[in-house]
Amino acid sequence: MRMARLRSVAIAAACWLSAIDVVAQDTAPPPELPAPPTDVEVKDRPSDNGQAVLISWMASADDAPEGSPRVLEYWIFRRELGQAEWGEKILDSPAGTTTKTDDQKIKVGTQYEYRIVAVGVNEGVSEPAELLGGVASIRQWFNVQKAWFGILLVLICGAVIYFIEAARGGKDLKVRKIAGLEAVDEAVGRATELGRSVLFINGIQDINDIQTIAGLTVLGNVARRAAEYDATLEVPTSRSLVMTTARETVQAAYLSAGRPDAYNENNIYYLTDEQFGFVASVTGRMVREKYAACFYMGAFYAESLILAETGNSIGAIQVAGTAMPSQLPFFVAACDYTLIGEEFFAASAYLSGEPHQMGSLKGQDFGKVVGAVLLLLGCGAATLASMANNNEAIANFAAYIRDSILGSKGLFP
Amino acid sequence: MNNRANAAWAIIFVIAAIFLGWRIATGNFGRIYVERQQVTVHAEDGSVAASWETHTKVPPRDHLGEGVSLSIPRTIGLWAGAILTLCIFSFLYGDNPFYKTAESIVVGASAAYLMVIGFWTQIIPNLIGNIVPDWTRTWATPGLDPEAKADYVYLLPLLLSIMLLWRLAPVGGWISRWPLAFFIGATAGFRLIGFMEADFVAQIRATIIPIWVRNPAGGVDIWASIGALTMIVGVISCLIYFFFSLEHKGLVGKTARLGIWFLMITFGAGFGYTVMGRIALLSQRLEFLFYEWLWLDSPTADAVSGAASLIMPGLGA
Amino acid sequence: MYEFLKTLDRRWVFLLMFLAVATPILLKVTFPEKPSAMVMDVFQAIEGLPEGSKVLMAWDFDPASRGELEPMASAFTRHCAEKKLKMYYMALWPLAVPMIQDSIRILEREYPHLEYGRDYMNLGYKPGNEGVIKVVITNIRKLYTTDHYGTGVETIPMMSGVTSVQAMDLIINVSAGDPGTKQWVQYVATPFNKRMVAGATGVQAPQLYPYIPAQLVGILGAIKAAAEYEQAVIDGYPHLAKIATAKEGLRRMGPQLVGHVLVVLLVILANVIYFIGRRRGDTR
Amino acid sequence: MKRTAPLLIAATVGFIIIVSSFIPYTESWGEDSMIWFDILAAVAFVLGGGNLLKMNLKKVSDRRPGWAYSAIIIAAFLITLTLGLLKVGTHPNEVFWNKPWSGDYIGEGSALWWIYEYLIYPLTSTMFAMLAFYIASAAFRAFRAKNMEASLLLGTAFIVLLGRTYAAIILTGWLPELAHDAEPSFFGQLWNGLRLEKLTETIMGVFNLAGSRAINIGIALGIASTSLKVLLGVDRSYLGTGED
Repeated sequence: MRMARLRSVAIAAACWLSAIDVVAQDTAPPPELPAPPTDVEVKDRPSDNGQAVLISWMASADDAPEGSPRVLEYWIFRRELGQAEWGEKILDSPAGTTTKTDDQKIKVGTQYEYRIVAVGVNEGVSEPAELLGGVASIRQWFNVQKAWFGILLVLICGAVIYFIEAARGGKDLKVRKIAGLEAVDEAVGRATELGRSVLFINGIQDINDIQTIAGLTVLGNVARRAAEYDATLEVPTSRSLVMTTARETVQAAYLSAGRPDAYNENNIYYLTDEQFGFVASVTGRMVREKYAACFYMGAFYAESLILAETGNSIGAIQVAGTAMPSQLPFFVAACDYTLIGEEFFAASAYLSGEPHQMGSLKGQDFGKVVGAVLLLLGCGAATLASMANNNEAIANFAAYIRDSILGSKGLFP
Repeated sequence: MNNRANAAWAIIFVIAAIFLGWRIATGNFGRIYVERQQVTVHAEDGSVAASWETHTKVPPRDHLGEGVSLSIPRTIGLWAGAILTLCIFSFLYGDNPFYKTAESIVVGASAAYLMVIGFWTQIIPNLIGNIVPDWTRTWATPGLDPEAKADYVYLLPLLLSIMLLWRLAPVGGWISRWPLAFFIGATAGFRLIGFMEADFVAQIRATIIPIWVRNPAGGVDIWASIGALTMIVGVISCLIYFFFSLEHKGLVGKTARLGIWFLMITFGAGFGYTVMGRIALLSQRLEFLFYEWLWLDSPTADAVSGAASLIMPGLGA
Repeated sequence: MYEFLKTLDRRWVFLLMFLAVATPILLKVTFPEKPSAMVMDVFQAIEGLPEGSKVLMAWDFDPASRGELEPMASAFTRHCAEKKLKMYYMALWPLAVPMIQDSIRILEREYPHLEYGRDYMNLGYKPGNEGVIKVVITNIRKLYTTDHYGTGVETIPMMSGVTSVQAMDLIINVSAGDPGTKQWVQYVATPFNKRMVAGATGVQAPQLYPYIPAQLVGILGAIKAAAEYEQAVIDGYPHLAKIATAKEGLRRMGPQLVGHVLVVLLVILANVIYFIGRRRGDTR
Repeated sequence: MKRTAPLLIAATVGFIIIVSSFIPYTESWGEDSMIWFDILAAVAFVLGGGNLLKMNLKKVSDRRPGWAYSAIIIAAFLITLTLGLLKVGTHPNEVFWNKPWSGDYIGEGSALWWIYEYLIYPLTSTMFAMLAFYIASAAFRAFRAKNMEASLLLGTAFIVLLGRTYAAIILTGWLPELAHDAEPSFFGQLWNGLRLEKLTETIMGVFNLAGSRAINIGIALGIASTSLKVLLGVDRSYLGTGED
């Protein structure tokens, strides 16, 4: 990393003014000039593709609310090493806040020189502070700030993969029961008894949302049950890509249940991408068709309560699963069973019927253990540091957990 | 629903109808006035190159102003909007043909509307505009950066789009799985990093606080300390509730139960906050009906607000 | 009575709700507000900026949430205009553009001395959701070659030196969902340590609390906070008290109170019925 | 080919993007793929619109019950589409006045603007506003103190509902407020904390914060492991599970 530091270089004010194209009028008295900024520092912005340098300086002595003449802003100029002219200002920064900024309009590897002036009332420009000798940005190939994040990621993803492989290898993974999953069978069964249809809504997000994909897995399972019980399954979607994918999933489920003949493509249809247009149509259908069971599995927004309350008014069994925290209260209040956040993803593994999918749940648990350990260690150290009147060693340990392991200070701060 | 209830509803609807009728018979309402403005574009030599009229909505009280006139299309629109609003609200009483009509209009119009938006904001500027920028600049997006060069990388999303639409063809629908796989893979990678960084690591980091909280004077702030402890206990117990490897029995069961309590308080808070938002939405809709359509924001409204201070003394009106 | 209430048709509840909201609107009931600590944090984040600071006004809501969020957007706009900050409006929702235009209309009418392109500008909408955020935080000109009206950004004075959103001194986001505050926090405020305040709907607000204070300076949650913030701005700049539209949130608090009280009463009533039923051994 | 190729594509793209987030040089890849997806999503409207038309045309031609409403859908769809794609009623951009297609497709006064302002907006925002009614009926129906969990949910909602309006001042405004003091007394803080608006702040800042954080952490792990399953081909529900 290159760094250079230079004193401010005084240049005759008159020649300076003409250089940046500010013409003082003959009639007005020349403005009083503020004191210049000092200590210009320019260095490469770390962990980037070399597209920027960080510029910082010490504020002008007049940069204070009671300063006279008041400094309004700083102007920054740049030239390539070896050029004579400074040209137009490239950046400006208001006075009184920060005395740093970054220049992002540079070519990687090129050497630049910088000049900063304080600007007062009537564009009175101070003497400049300069950084001469050249600074260049550097392209880094690995973002060292993220090293710890990478380690955590490898650990947790590694655990998921390890447990999936272990389950494939025949290891029996014990996973607790998830309340609400039995309700899936029960609901489909009841629809068959009543001779009414089942409604499945796969959220209102597009196919590239992970919740939509988790919902599709649940849909596959519901469809298999519906095929076995010979119940009609209806899937309105608000995205055409979800419609095409849901058709494949449901068709495959009917096939695996041995009832390919019962599959009807027209029961999986697109309405409109517009959120409330979609809801208006679905609630209308709910009241008319009087579904016996309603499933809401995926990403939901404000429509959650409209759907759940309408479903309730027609007396349907309702099972919901979503990872949208803001909608969980309504599903919890209005549905018979709700899969809360992480449980929803767990359910999609649970219902897939493939034991090795359960490995992912164990991997998630490992992640929670890692999180809880870091949390307890960090809180413990922070508390001790506070009790021991900021004992340096303990405070450093707490800071390392917070700012390096969980922050962006890298392995060796 | 019994007969008495039906009679009660009938009375309510009749009162509403009489009120509307009275409004129509006596009041001025439900009109939109616009102000005309002439837009004139001058060519370089100063001559008029083009000119057209634009209209801006003005409040009804300014309807006598210079250049202000009644806008027939917007007045029709206002009535259509108001009637459709009532059609949707009618669903609260029960399904009916008015609601079904409104529902059909919103499904058809919104599906097409989003298609149009997609065409003018995505397909033209981002797809076509990147592949043949010179051509798009000649008609649709003249403001596009004049230095923009054709970016043939965008032939790839074009190809993917064609593969996707292949599904409409009678054979080879499976080809559409390729673009889908591309995007599902990309977003899975994208989301994995994004969520782990902002919602896992950053959230644990934010929870690391001392349980021993000092106040500015250097002493121990007992209530803040209790708050910090409660918060950390809450996070840990909720995490244990979500733990799948252990049955909820014994100590684990008890902690998980505590976790559920925290979750329930969270949901209660969410519910309370949301009530607030939903009522604001309804207020806004009713303001549309009352003020913009029925023009109830007239001197009569001031007379009533005097009465309000009788109903709620001391609260101000 | 008990039997009637136990089997109460929900239409009666709907009617009560209608009356609870409609009556205060027609009677124009308002209440005094006292800004809470969180609202004052947000107020101070803007108040503390020196004149000429750059503020990104990211409006990510559509007309459907106007009722809750427009008072916030307007109050933010007025506050920034009073402080003479440079305002850069942008939108990630296609339907947020009219919302920006509403804010700009306030500037045109009430602050005619402010000049488009020097004191405020409208970057407009770009499709791409959070993708847009990820691009503008490193390079704003890759997506925004022109402003909303088709003027090249190179010719706009206040864009000089602004190469990315990192040049902003504060980010103000008013959002009704995704993409919105969460994405701005995930992709801008967290990785680039940018100061940010947000206006959120009541639904979103509880989910944003975990990001305070490290990732967000503060939030305005729902119409109540909007009303308090309006009050804070009016306290700071008393001449605004004369402008009716500067008190939109305060006005909406009337229906809020009655609506909330109704919901509370309904919950109490429901529980009374439930407990009477339980005592009578009614298992239904 | 039909199933293996998509799995390979998803895995390759996904892992490249994960690794690229650690390499500054490849920072923009993820964004580019998002921009591409948005283009594709716009193209997908054609797929959806086509399906909507097909279904409703069939309903009309079969004269199935409610076919008249299908006819309304078709009419609304086609009218909006035509007016919007042809930019009916828009003015050209003032700077590029000689390019008639340069105008804002939804500028004030255009046909599409009218449809939005007077049909789509009132309909969708009214649908949204219906939530105020549903929330009231949910409160009446579902919030019963059947057990500890339900009571907590209900009690919290109660406090927050009151604490976020003027009702808080009416009910608990008499409790002494905290004096500005560097070391406030234990009871001074307690009384101040029991004011409904302060209690709401505590619920939001302590209990809701804890619950939301844990939910967020759980969801992050759930999304990470589901993403990983998709990339590894363990979860292939998006491909259908059949042979095809």
